[in-house]
Amino acid sequence: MKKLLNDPLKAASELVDGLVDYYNGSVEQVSPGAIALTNISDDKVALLVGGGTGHEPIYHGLIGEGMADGAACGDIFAAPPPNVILDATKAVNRGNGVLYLYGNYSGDVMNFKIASQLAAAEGIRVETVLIWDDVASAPPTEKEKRRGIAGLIPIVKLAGAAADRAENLDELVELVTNARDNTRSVGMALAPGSIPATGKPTFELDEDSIGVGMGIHGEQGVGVEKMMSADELAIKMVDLVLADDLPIGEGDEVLVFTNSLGSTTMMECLIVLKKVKALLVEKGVNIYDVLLGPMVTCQEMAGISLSLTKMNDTLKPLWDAPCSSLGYTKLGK
Amino acid sequence: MKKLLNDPLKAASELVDGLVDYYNGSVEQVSPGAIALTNISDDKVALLVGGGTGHEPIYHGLIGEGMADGAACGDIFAAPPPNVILDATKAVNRGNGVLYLYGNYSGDVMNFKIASQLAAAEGIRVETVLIWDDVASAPPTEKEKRRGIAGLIPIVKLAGAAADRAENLDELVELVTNARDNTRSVGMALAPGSIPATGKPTFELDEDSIGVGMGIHGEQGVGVEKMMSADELAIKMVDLVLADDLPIGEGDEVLVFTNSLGSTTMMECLIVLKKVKALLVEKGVNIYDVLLGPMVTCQEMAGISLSLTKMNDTLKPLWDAPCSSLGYTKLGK
Amino acid sequence: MSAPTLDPTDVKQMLLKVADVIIESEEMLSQADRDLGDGDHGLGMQRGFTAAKAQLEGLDPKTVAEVFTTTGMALMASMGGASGAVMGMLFQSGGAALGANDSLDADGLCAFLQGACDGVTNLGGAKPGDKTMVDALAGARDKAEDIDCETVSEALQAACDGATEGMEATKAMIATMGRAKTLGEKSIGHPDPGALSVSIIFKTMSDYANQ
Amino acid sequence: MSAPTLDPTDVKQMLLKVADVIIESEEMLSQADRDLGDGDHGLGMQRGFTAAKAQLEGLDPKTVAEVFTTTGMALMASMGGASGAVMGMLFQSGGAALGANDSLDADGLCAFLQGACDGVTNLGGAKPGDKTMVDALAGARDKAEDIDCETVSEALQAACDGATEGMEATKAMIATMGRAKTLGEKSIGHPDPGALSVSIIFKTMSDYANQ
Ligand SMILES: Nc1ncnc2c1ncn2[C@@H]1O[C@H](COP(=O)(O)OP(=O)(O)O)[C@@H](O)[C@H]1O
Ligand SMILES: Nc1ncnc2c1ncn2[C@@H]1O[C@H](COP(=O)(O)OP(=O)(O)O)[C@@H](O)[C@H]1O
Ligand SMILES: [Mg+2]
Ligand SMILES: [Mg+2]
Ligand SMILES: [Mg+2]
Ligand SMILES: [Mg+2]
Repeated sequence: MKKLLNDPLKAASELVDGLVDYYNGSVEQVSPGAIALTNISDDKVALLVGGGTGHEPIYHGLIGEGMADGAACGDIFAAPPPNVILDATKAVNRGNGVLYLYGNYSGDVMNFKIASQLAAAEGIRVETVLIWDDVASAPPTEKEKRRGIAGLIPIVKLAGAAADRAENLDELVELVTNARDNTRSVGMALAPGSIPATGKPTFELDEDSIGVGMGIHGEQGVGVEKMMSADELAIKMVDLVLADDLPIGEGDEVLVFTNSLGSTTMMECLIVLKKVKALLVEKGVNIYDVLLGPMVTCQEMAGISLSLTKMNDTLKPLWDAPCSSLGYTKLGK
Repeated sequence: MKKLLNDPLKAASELVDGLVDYYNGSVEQVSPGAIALTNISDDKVALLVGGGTGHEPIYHGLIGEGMADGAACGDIFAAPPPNVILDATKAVNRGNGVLYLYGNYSGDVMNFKIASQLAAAEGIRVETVLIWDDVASAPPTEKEKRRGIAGLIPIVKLAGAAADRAENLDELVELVTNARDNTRSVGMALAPGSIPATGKPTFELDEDSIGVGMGIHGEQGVGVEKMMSADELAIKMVDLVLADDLPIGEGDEVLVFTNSLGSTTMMECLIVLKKVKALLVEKGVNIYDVLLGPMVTCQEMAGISLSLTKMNDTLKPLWDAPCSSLGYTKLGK
Repeated sequence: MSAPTLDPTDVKQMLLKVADVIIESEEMLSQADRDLGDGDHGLGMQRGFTAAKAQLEGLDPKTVAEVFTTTGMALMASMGGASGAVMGMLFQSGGAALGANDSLDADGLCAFLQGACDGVTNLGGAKPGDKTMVDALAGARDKAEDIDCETVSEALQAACDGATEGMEATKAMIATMGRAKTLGEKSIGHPDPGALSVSIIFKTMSDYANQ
Repeated sequence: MSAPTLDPTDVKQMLLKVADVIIESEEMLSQADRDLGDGDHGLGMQRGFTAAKAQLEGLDPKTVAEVFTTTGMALMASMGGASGAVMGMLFQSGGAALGANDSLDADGLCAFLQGACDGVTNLGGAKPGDKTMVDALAGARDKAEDIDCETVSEALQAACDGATEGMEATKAMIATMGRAKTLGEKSIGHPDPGALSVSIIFKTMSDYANQ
């Protein structure tokens, strides 16, 4: 596995430096791994994201205008330590509190939990919304056991717009919870990515198998099946998402997102999208907007995920607002 | 090689269908492979791009607001036939002529040449600007032999903004030529992509080698070298671009674009960007803006390219204009 | 049969035969393009001649030219790629050089070959020696002109020999044209895929006329 | 030596030894995490104990607690990941339970272990049987409490035995916690990497006190 690295053990810190370079003045690194926008307005309720690196453009590539205000970056695939989260929290806080928004993984939950205690001790009000969109990771009755996967793109985008409008932290929590609760995803793994430090694969999967519902690090899903066609896979993903507890049917409007886990090409995402759209339209579901591409990745992992966000009158104006970031940019409607 | 396909021989046509689905109403397919925006204004000088599919998001993923008006899509890695180009030409033409803007590959040049004769026969005025940014493909004295690679992203973006402003086709040609002549790129290949129809690799390269200046299909560059670190590779790319005939130095302003050829991760692009930026800043070059990610790809090919566009007073307002497309979106400044 | 001339229906049958042989050669042509290029030449030719076959089958030709230009248009419209343009042009400009003749004789074949060469050269700028299909096509033209043929069958045999020699000669050349054809020295030893196609086309035509 | 108590400097030396052994075990711990998780556990522990070592080396400890909490803070701040939180918490809450004592005796170790268990369980919600480091940690606590030890050396030996048993027991369990730990049945047969780390930590502490 050839990788463009200098010191594999410094990959995380170098990529965060590079990210600050990418933002070319609009982002600063307040301490190693803690980054924040430079122009957060004084009355803002702040939005902080974070998690392990190596999944670019998430999470830290989602900061920007109309997106998150800052991010706490961990090592490769590892949750950021509490002090990094605290530093980022202080950098984005404008006295109106900070919302922590991140994927539901035990490492992240524990580190953010400690950080919120530290923040509280410094008089900063912090609330948390966990992203748990992966329907294949636990039954609907146990949402708090579900992983956060590609749904975090629409959720962070909606949250970013919400943070620009919210009067206070409670209102922001409510808006973001609305976005989170209306988003469902499922992923299909075709081949592992590699661990930058060692070059070893992140998991194992037979050459003729697909991990149905498998997580982005290779976590167990709902089963392993034989390799299938793009259409069959689209059917399976739509079925799994629509079978969940969020009713999506005739007349409903959804955001559709076909995410590449890394090396799966846009060509393949487009072919899958074609079938997904046909299936939804057949059911009378309206497509409000479409997202596509490698946004929630695990190095050069092959695979795809489908996320649906059911729109409502609260979410629509949030979605229609412009935003800009490395990971996702959209013009206003 | 697992790929999400239905019929490998229909990949191109299915992906174009999926692309129209992605655009969700703002793009139509006027005949197989010929796509156009649905809301081109009546007085517009039109911009048409095109080329083989399989390199998504280029070329057809670059249509949209402030970008190209339409695209002619060929089969996988194959230039579109003249009739597809003609159909797309007719769909975008508003009576003010059409600019063809595409990469300098003999298949594309020949098919677009025939199409422009057919268009002329139907009374449509067509002009052409060839993209030939790859400094490793021929000496500066033989630009017309150079390939078009990742530089086409900034060039098409600038051209899209120019097409919104140009009074006539001649003015558009002049603006786009300005963008093209101020853009230089070089690519580094690490591993081949695969041909969707056969699953075979697009070229061969030793496990410990890098193709320096190699083209996106594996075309010969300036040599094959031993695998190197991200920093060494960044130095090599900056040296190759700065050694070319476009003077870039102290006080100049550039767009910097680190493009992934497919499976090379954003992590790696960021690490390379960090060094590229340091090298440019050291030379007193100012970074006007940064682009990063997989935009000119060849399936899951591994590798990276660097493109620099030297800004001037004509190009700056074009760059600062907002644009939206699958491949590249930016808010206005 | 060793026909002195071919009427439009013969030419149609001959080109249908060419289509079949090219379609069968997909794997071989793709392999040749894998050695030198991006590996899709056989697929493109297969796509083109499948389309050409469909067009030809429905055609009731009055002139010889019509059969060639119909083939050329079908290739041009369906193939794409470098070869779509050059193969389409070969048959279109070759056909256009034949006027309204209702039979193909030895002189007609020479006119076809000259027209084809001019059209392709004009379009793509490749000259003999550049390691393209032009080497095979110009080889066919030169040989058919050199030998003073009496019958179209003889002329086709000469064109076949010339195309084969031209194709063989590409093995020793360094590629300078085409999308993925810049392997430089590494291209030596492999025939150009487009030249291989042209040699198969004329071999099949000659076999048809001389069967 | 088979010390009845350890003074702050002994504890510092003991933890420096722990740091060295953990750093040396990087490959083994990463392999364990490759079998069950995302393969980075050894790297995280190495990073954490390298940071802890640097902090400890500069420390002139007045209390035993200080040595443990310094270690805990260093792990917490440098590691990240699930293990950064739980390993950091182990040493921090364990240390916090020791008050201002200037020596560590058998009772102190039991208090440390109880504090560590409470802190980690509170933070991450894992209970014994979930196939995490809690199995090893609770094993250490239970064994050290069960046996009525007179000296800290004996207590550390008991903690080591209990941690090892707890770690061994994780092999038969199905993982339910942690990032990449949802292999289900497939996780059977492999020890939990965090439990492995905890067993190494107490084994090294026991070896130090009983050398
Ligand atoms: N400029 C040119 N003139 C004549 N023939 C050309 C030219 N460029 C390419 N060719 C022919 O096209 C062939 C390649 O065709 P093909 O593989 O189908 O297209 P592509 O190169 O677009 O993949 C080459 O083998 C060569 O014979
Ligand atoms: N909720 C939890 N409570 C206690 N220990 C946990 C918990 N979650 C994970 N762990 C421990 O963390 C270890 C994994 O650590 P590591 O691989 O470094 O972190 P990550 O899982 O973030 O990659 C597991 O082996 C387990 O012992
Ligand atoms: Mg991890
Ligand atoms: Mg091709
Ligand atoms: Mg080819
Ligand atoms: Mg781990």
